[in-house]
Amino acid sequence: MILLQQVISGLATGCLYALVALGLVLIFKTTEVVNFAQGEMAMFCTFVAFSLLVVVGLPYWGAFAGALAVAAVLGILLERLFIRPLHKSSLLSVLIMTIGIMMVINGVAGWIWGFEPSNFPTAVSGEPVRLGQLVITMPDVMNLAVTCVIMAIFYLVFKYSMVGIAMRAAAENRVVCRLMGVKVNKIMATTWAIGSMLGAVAGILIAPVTFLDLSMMSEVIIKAFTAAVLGGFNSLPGAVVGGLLLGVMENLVAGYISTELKGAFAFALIVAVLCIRPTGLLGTVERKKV
Amino acid sequence: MNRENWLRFIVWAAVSMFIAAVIAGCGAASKRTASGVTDNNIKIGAFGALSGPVAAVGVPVRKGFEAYISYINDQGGVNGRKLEVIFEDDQFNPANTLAAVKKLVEQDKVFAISPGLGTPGVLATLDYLADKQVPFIYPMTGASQPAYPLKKNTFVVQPNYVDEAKILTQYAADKLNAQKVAVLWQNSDIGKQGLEGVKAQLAKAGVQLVYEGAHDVKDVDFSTHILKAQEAGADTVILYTVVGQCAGILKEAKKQGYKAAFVTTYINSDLNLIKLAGDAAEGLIVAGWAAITDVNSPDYKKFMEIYQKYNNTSEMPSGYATAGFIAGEILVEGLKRAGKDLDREGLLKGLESLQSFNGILAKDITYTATDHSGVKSLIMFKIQNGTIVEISKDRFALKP
Amino acid sequence: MHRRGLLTSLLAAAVLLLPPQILPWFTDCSYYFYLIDLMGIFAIGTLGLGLLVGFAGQISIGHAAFMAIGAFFSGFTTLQLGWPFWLALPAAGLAAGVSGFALGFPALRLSGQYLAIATLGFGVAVPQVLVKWESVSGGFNGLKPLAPMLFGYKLSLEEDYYYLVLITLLLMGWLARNVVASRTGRAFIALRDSETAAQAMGINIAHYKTLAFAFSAFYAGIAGSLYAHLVRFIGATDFNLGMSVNYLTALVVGGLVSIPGFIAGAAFITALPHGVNALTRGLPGGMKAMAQNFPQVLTGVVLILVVLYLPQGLMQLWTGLKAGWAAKVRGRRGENSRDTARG
Amino acid sequence: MKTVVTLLAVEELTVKFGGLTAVNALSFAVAAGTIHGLIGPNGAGKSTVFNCLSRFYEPAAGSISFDGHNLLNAPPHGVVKAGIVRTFQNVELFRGMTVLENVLVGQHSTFGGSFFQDMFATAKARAQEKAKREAALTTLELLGIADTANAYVGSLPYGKQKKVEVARALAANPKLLLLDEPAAGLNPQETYALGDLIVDLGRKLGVTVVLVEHDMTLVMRICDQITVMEFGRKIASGRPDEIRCNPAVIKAYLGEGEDIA
Repeated sequence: MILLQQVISGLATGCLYALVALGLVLIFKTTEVVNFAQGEMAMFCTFVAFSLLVVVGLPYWGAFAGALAVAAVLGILLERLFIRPLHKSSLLSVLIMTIGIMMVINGVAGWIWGFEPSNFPTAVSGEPVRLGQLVITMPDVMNLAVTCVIMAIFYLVFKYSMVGIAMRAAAENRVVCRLMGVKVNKIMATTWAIGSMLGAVAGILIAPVTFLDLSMMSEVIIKAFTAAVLGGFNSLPGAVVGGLLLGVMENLVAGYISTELKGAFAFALIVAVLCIRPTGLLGTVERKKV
Repeated sequence: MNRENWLRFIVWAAVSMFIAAVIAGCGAASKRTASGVTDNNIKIGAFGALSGPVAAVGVPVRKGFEAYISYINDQGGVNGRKLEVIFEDDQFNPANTLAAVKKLVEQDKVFAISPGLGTPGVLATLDYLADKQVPFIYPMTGASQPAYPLKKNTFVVQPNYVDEAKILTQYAADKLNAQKVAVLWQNSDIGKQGLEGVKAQLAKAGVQLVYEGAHDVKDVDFSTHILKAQEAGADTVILYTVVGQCAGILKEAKKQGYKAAFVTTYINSDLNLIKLAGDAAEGLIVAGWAAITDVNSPDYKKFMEIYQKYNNTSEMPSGYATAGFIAGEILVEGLKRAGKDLDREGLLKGLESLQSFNGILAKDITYTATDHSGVKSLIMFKIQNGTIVEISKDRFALKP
Repeated sequence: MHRRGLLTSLLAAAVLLLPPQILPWFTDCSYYFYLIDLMGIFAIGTLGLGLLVGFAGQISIGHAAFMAIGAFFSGFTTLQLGWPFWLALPAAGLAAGVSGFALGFPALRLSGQYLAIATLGFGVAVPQVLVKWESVSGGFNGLKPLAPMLFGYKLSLEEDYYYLVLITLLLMGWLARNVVASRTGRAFIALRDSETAAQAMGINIAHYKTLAFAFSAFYAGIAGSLYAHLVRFIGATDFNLGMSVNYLTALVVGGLVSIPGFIAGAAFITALPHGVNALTRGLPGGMKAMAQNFPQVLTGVVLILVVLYLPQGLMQLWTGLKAGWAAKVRGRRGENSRDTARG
Repeated sequence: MKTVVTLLAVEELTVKFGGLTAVNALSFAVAAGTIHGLIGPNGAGKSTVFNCLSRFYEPAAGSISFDGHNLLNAPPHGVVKAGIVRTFQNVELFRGMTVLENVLVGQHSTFGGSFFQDMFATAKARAQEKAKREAALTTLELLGIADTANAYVGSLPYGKQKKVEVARALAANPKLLLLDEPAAGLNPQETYALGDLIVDLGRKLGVTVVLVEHDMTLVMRICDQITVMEFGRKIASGRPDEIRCNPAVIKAYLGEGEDIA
């Protein structure tokens, strides 16, 4: 029974990892950027949502929408101002760039919203669902639901919509895309907008649990990276699989081995997986032609 | 890289370093007053994390401390001297703390350090301050090193977590007639010492520890722990963690409908806990070592007034702010008692003369020449309809 | 050239060696020497990271972990096993080196983002394991290593420790320079620029990747040991990702492939927060909140600017200025000559 | 008619990528001291053969024996020691290094001494470094690009870069030199000069050459033997004059609309 409970709450947490990881992978796939700022971007947008709720007094979903809009703008701005100029430079310098962005966003957020944590309302409240000893809270259900919905949307968009196809193409080969008349820059911007919005959704779902403060994402983002690598950094389904897997695994390790070494075990798992599959569970290899 | 660059670099580095050092020389030479006291001014140094992840603690501490100091200055200061506070940010990194404290002591020539926030920073600077015989009032840590063995220059205020946990366990046994206790502890110095204290007291209190579970500093999922505590049939759960996670645990317990007595450390005697946990916090028993939680008491109103006036804000001060405030109270009291011709020896003597001193928030503070370990008794609070109320006026302590 | 070289090195020696002897006569400056010592120590770590990331092109985002290993190895052996510091220091380097070698193996199969995250995980895991391993690390109370003894003389003063750091730094810098200028260094760069071609030229990739990891970890270990005996308090959680990021920052600011750059970058990153705090001191209350995390924001901005405009790091500013100045001088000369010609 | 020593013998070589068979039961032999052309339309699998010879790809079947040894036992970095060095279709130079340093990397496998000798720059290590640098310079002179020794390869024109690659390969003083489309991107004059160079090198250094090339004029002019591939299969082999009038070959090329000189 405990096992099942742990699996379920593991899945709920895993969904949050998955959402952030999804954003990371999406951005990486199309723009080849390992985005360390993802977490702080999400944090920022969550604070925006909070201000809209508390200061402006919008209803929950209004604030939610507002935050998403801001997220999109933020994503586009960052891509345009800081990432696009680097499209030729090495993985390292891009990575460093995102670390720089991360520091700045975090600091600025501190200036705007201060350092003390505050409570963030949940989207849905109400009595938890009980199946025998099993307890599932509404927020957990919400997490699962949102993740599934987003996955579905992604699947459809990527499979059928023009934008999605263009994104996939851009991921494959930027130059050819340009020749084919795809507006690659536009695609890049869109990707960042979507990635940033995914982060915001995750942030808003996480905030009620971690409580809203500057470092709310600091741990989640690391987990998200782990999840992304676990699933394969260039595979969207991989991100989700990785996220859920990590969430569950952490809970089981905590439950049956040692809470203190949770992170260490997570790392061991990653190394193990990567040693067997260097590109993660669902990742694909790019063979360099010579 | 060829040899020429190499040499050029050495020169380049050396010159810049030399300049730095010379500036250092001048900088310090210009202000060589005797240990931070002039006829109308006393220089006080303080350190804590004002940026980085732990800023959420350091910033309110600073607000609380500086609010009280400005309040005193507006009343003419201490024995005609105004207090000047230099608060250094160490980002919770002991290497930075040591740098900051060295600067405060050697460059700024502060008279005393108060307060100093954060276990790593305190542990890294304790010996240095002892060597330099700089008074160190209120090292903000639950670690026991500052208190034992006695250091002539160091005055601990809040009880360390080991001692506190012993008291809490005893209290659970005596007043909540606990049989089976569970401890949910944060995987940090706080939790570790709390657990240690509980274990040490089990036998004396005649209770048994049926479950103990640790969570990481950033964990958000506590379902496992609640489940296991429930399974183990714990009737009392002692929480050794910080506000956010304490709230998370309480929510989880409510969610699973786990009925047990929840007891937690003074770290959580903080109105934010209610803000965060909402009705899940109802019935929680919180320890307090000072009158820092009963919002309706005149003392607290006075504190609020000062805090909000000097930070020109309307926000509710957090528990950390109260700690900063109390540091100010004790420091100032010590300075008062040290008298007009002030020196460090005098301050130490002054502090050692405190006999169950009661300030605005600081309560029952006693120091002697042989004991600088601060508060050893707790006030017990309960959370009822969204506020924290005292369970009884008299403080609870271990019988010797 | 040679005589100038000799002169400069003499001058350098004087400027490097004398201050700790002279300055204390005027003022109490151990704070500044403490900072300079820290700079030197982080410079050593950055040197190692530079060889790994800048030259061999292997990303490591968990480098502080190696420093932790060095620090705790040195702390444990000196405190618990009574080793002399002078044995513990190199041993700490080797211990870290071995762990770097070990990490090199998973690294063999990984590249780019996968390697980055794997090392990130390593950086997260090592402190956790150390904290849990209380018998070695002292848990959350950490260890309090002692100042090294030299022929019965205690190097507890920062001014004295400075010489230890300086000598180690110069030695490590010299070694790094030799490696970079050698066949090994070229193999590293070859790895970075094209693994395919490197292999085709007979470079054993596995060997050189693990070597790069081990060698740079060795540097971090030495830095860790020096750090432990300077600060004389080490807690496992202090060697966190923040520190690793600082290393990367120093590296980028120093320009990735310049040994003097590495050292300058480390000095810059160490000095930045203290400098900024000194400057923002005594701001009016309203601006305090700003001042608080200003160093962090500034560091971020510097990173962004460097990546955008200074691929060779801040040293590029320096060289750029020099070039510009030289050009100006030349320009002026030109004008003068024209004038004389006219007249 | 002197006796022919076979240096390289490829037997029944087969390479598969997933379902696709890139090279299908290919066999050919290269005699020591000759220049052997490996030609065929795009996608015929020429580069794949090279990648097998340099052990980047693992063949599904077949054997490669070089100088009497089974090459398939050697690791990718061991191929050079065995005596085979290659150049790349699209230049694979180390852009972070000067021309000279690139050539020095070519000599990598000829270096002796340990890492620690490098680290402490022992007299031995320094002497060796000096010697190798001189050797590298002579190689550069041989190719007539000594003047660019200290330039960064990125700053050189394409033709020069190709030469640097050849220099880097020769620096490892190989028995067998694999040239992957050396003339691609060169103008006719450059190509002609390159042709002479290759022949000349073959003679001077006694290097055997296998040449993958699209420029038929070049191939026909300098090769002693030619193997023609199409869709991973060998469709013809022989001396240039035989190949020139081989119907299968003509068909293959006319199919691609390329004409044979």
